[in-house]
Amino acid sequence: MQLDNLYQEVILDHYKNPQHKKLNATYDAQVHHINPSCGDEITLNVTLDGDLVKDVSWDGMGCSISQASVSILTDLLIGKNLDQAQVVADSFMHLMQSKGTEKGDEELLEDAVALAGVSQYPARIKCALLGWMAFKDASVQALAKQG
Amino acid sequence: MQLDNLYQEVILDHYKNPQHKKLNATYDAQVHHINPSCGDEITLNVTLDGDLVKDVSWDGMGCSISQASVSILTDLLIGKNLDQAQVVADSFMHLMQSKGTEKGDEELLEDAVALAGVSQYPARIKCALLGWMAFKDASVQALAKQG
Amino acid sequence: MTFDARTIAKDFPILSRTIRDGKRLVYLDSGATSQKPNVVIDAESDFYRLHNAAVHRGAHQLAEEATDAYEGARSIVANFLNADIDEVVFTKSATESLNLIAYAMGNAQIGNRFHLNAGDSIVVTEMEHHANLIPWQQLAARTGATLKWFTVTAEGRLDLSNLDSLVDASTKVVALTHQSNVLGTINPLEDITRRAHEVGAVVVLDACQSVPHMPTDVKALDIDFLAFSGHKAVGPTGVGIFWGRADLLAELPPFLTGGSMIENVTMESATWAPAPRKFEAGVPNMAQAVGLGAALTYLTAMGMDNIHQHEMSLTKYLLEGLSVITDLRIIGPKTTDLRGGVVSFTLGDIHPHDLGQYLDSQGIAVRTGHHCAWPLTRKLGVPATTRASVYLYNTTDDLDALISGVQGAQKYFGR
Amino acid sequence: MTFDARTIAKDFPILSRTIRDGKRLVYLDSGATSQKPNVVIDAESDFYRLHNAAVHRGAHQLAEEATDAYEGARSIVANFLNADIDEVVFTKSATESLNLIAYAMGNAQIGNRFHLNAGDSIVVTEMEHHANLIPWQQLAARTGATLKWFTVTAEGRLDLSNLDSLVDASTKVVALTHQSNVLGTINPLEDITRRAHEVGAVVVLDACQSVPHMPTDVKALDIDFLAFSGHKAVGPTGVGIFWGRADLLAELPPFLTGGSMIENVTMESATWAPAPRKFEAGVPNMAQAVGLGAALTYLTAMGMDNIHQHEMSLTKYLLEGLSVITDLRIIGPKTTDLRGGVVSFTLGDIHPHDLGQYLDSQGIAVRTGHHCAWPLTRKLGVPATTRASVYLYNTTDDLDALISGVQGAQKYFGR
Ligand SMILES: Cc1ncc(COP(=O)(O)O)c(C=O)c1O
Ligand SMILES: Cc1ncc(COP(=O)(O)O)c(C=O)c1O
Repeated sequence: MQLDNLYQEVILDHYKNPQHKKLNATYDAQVHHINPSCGDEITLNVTLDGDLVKDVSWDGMGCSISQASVSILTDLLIGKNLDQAQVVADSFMHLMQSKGTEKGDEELLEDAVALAGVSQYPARIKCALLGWMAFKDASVQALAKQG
Repeated sequence: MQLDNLYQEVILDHYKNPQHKKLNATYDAQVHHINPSCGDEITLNVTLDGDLVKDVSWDGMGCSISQASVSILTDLLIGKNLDQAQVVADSFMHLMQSKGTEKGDEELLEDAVALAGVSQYPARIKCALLGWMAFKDASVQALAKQG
Repeated sequence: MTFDARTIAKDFPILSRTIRDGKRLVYLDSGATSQKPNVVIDAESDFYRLHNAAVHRGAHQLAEEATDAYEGARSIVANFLNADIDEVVFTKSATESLNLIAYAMGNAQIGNRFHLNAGDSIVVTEMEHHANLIPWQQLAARTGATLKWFTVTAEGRLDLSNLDSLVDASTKVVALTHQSNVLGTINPLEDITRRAHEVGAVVVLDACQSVPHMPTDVKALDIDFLAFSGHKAVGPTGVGIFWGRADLLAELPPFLTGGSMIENVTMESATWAPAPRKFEAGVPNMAQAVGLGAALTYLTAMGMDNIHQHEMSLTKYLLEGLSVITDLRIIGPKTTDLRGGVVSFTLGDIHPHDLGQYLDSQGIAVRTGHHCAWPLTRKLGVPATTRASVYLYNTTDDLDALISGVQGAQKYFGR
Repeated sequence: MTFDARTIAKDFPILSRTIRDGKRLVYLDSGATSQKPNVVIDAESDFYRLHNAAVHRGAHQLAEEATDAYEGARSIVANFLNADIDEVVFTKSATESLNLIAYAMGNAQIGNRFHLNAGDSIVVTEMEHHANLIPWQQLAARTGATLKWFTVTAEGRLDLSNLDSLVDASTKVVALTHQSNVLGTINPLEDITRRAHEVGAVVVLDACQSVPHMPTDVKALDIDFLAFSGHKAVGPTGVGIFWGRADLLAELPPFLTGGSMIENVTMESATWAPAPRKFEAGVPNMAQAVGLGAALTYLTAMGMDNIHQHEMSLTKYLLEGLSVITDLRIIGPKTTDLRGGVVSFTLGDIHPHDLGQYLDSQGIAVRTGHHCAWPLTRKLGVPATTRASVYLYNTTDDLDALISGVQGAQKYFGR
């Protein structure tokens, strides 16, 4: 059934065992993002080391798509430098807007390609993007702090 | 043609030769009424002598229906006492709301029965009533002044 | 006529379409918007095809016919509510109606009974839809008045224990919903209207979720203003009703200004026509008003009492059916006592958004989220719920589909 | 495709109905409201029959389809105006759009560029429709700002000789009509927008009478806000457009508050979604927005340039035809130079209301009165006029009928 495109095993796994879902006490920037249409919320902390994404931790509540997406994000982006992270984020954004026509670059996006099915459900795209928007916001703030 | 029911000879005569269309310098009450949907305006003066309608004079601009109606009103009501005037006004109001089903009491309404056709044109009823509303308003004010 | 939802459903063309690979549409989202019967769709089309012209403005035959149709719709609405015809104002939605009264009060000058200032208070409840909350927040901010509210109990009822202290001499308006769009709770109004009137406040009723579902008599309710949306009452989108008591409408300043609502206009200033014209600036939503007239005529023919009873028995069936599902928690009253056919629930760890998506894959349309009553869902500790809402065209088949859909979701996400 | 009004008229079902004892309908009242082609009527009906659901709010298929249809309509409007999609706000009418900007400015706090106070001024013109006059009068009264206006010359043109003194450092907004709904005058905007922007004021264009009749490019016009009504552009009733420059919409406070326009809500306060959502509270007029999309698609297919040329040649024909009638006086420009297809006139001692009634008896629909521009008609010394207005479906046959109708009225009332 088509729904299986949306709810791939990987997603449900991340939903059940979310990665880095525990706010680290120290951070360079903390942001709180909301999805106003469904009430999902996320708090996300970012720690940089120069332009290296040293740590990302988060807490929040939301649907499996939003929770899995941010969980996958932490796995993907921690340890990358900001330029690489940007490339990944752009690729993910592109995938989300593909309306089901693309599968995603598995090399680059790893587990995140499991979210490809979301692009066929317009109302869910913002679920998948919640954590990514929060990361973008937080990393800009963290960078600004370095001066 | 149906239009002839609306524009009877009597009406066009009154439109061309309006009665008492010259504001009397002295009066007990003066009112100014407006028809907001078409911009017709009337100023109307009333002079009472006890409960006798001693004089009604007016000025204004408007369509043949509104002008003829007030002209006919002056002919009808000057010289009547207020009770009689009320009976005439009620009868005229009733005729206007009759949707073409009544001809009007010629005994009572005299020339005003020529306005019976107006009741078939809902948008025109307020034209025909403009002067009558002004008279009602002015006579109440004039009466109040007597104390 | 006996009431038969299966026959009624045939009047609604959308209900015979299919969803996601040929599944039957099970529409349980009438609390968000209702579907439309053919008579309503045709009433709008026929207006355009036969009578369309600007009302109140032309001396020609089309304008006469359009005016008759539009004013005819007003009188249908008035009858439906047991109101006087000049008390009925056409707006674009309940949201506009509620903004209308809030902004109009904000326009009231000193001396006008609706004038508000720093010492005054506005009372709402914790279960309001954003449409009956934010306009009052804004009015309070503009005028310096204080916003207060009745809280909601864990059972999803208004806590009226502090009625007499909350609604006091400072209170100018009490605005509340007749039926919660999240909980289904129907609020008892008698004590509230009595107390409000005792202190000289007006009562504004958000009747979005009640007018479409039960007989409404504004006189018997003893309220002062009422708002509802046509689209939730089998009517067209783009039309709502604002009703107010004639003496109050006479004193209430206008909201939107422009054509057709005036008495006289100069470059410097303007004066107003009497109600309802005073509140209907511009060429109105004529076809939609006519469509709403057809909708209320249709509902009346079906019988508002029948509709209410039908929904009550569906609600009972649904509450019972859901009660046996493990991990399912009803948010709101668990019996049909003082509640309508809006049923919200949570399902263990399955997020409402995921549940809704699964149900959709089965052709079942429900709503998920905070339902535009975010302060309420937060207060109850459930930022989001899944909500099923029934209407005259729903059957127990629809509810069976929902119940097994919910169970299916448990299996699906439990894998 | 060659432009043929006779063929086009067949798309509009109402144009084949008859009036008063079988007379052909000659509809010359499109300035009040236009007629609707089948594609528009069907777009609304199809929305109800197939896709109706609350947009932006459901995770189910109908909600997705409804959202697609609604947002698709927004992008059609954006293309039609050469605007960005997020700059297009659906309202119920131009009247609401103009009230929106006036009220939203009234909501602006100190520090916001739209905030007004006693030293500021608002500039309008003497030829405004009440919808673009009274909201500004009210805003001025609320904020203490001063209302000023351009006057109108005897020829029916704006007197711009005092542009630089009228629009000065105190001016916050210049609001004017693109085309007068009484005179047909098209106002040249270049000097006005240049001067307004020089002093930091925004320009609000009432485009009710221009958008339906000529190509519109909001970027080329260099304006800041624009309003028009769907019902005058072969679209449904109950829908209008408010357009604003993206950077300005970001700063403009909201007007109507309620569901779907929020970012976050607590009992105490709320924050707003970005535009256009910020300005669209509540379940929107979805079917009407979709209908407007179909209308603009239809107009685009006919060609806005073609429509404009067609109307210009009809206007020329009409002005010439009327010019030979004794006692007939055109109110407004007598040539097609910078004027549209709205032609007002007086006819000796025959009151417009009587003339209109006679024309109606011949099947000819025109409008009579002050046309919701009372200060203008008073200024010109003609409290009421008769107004004929043309659109894409009119032909010279219609104008011939009008011209001989006017002559017939002279005979009829001259008896
Ligand atoms: C120039 C002008 N402005 C504003 C309006 C108001 O439009 P609506 O009544 O559709 O809101 C109209 C039409 O009535 C108009 O012609
Ligand atoms: C209780 C309640 N109030 C107000 C509204 C707002 O109605 P609308 O969005 O039609 O303006 C709704 C529905 O959305 C509602 O359920």
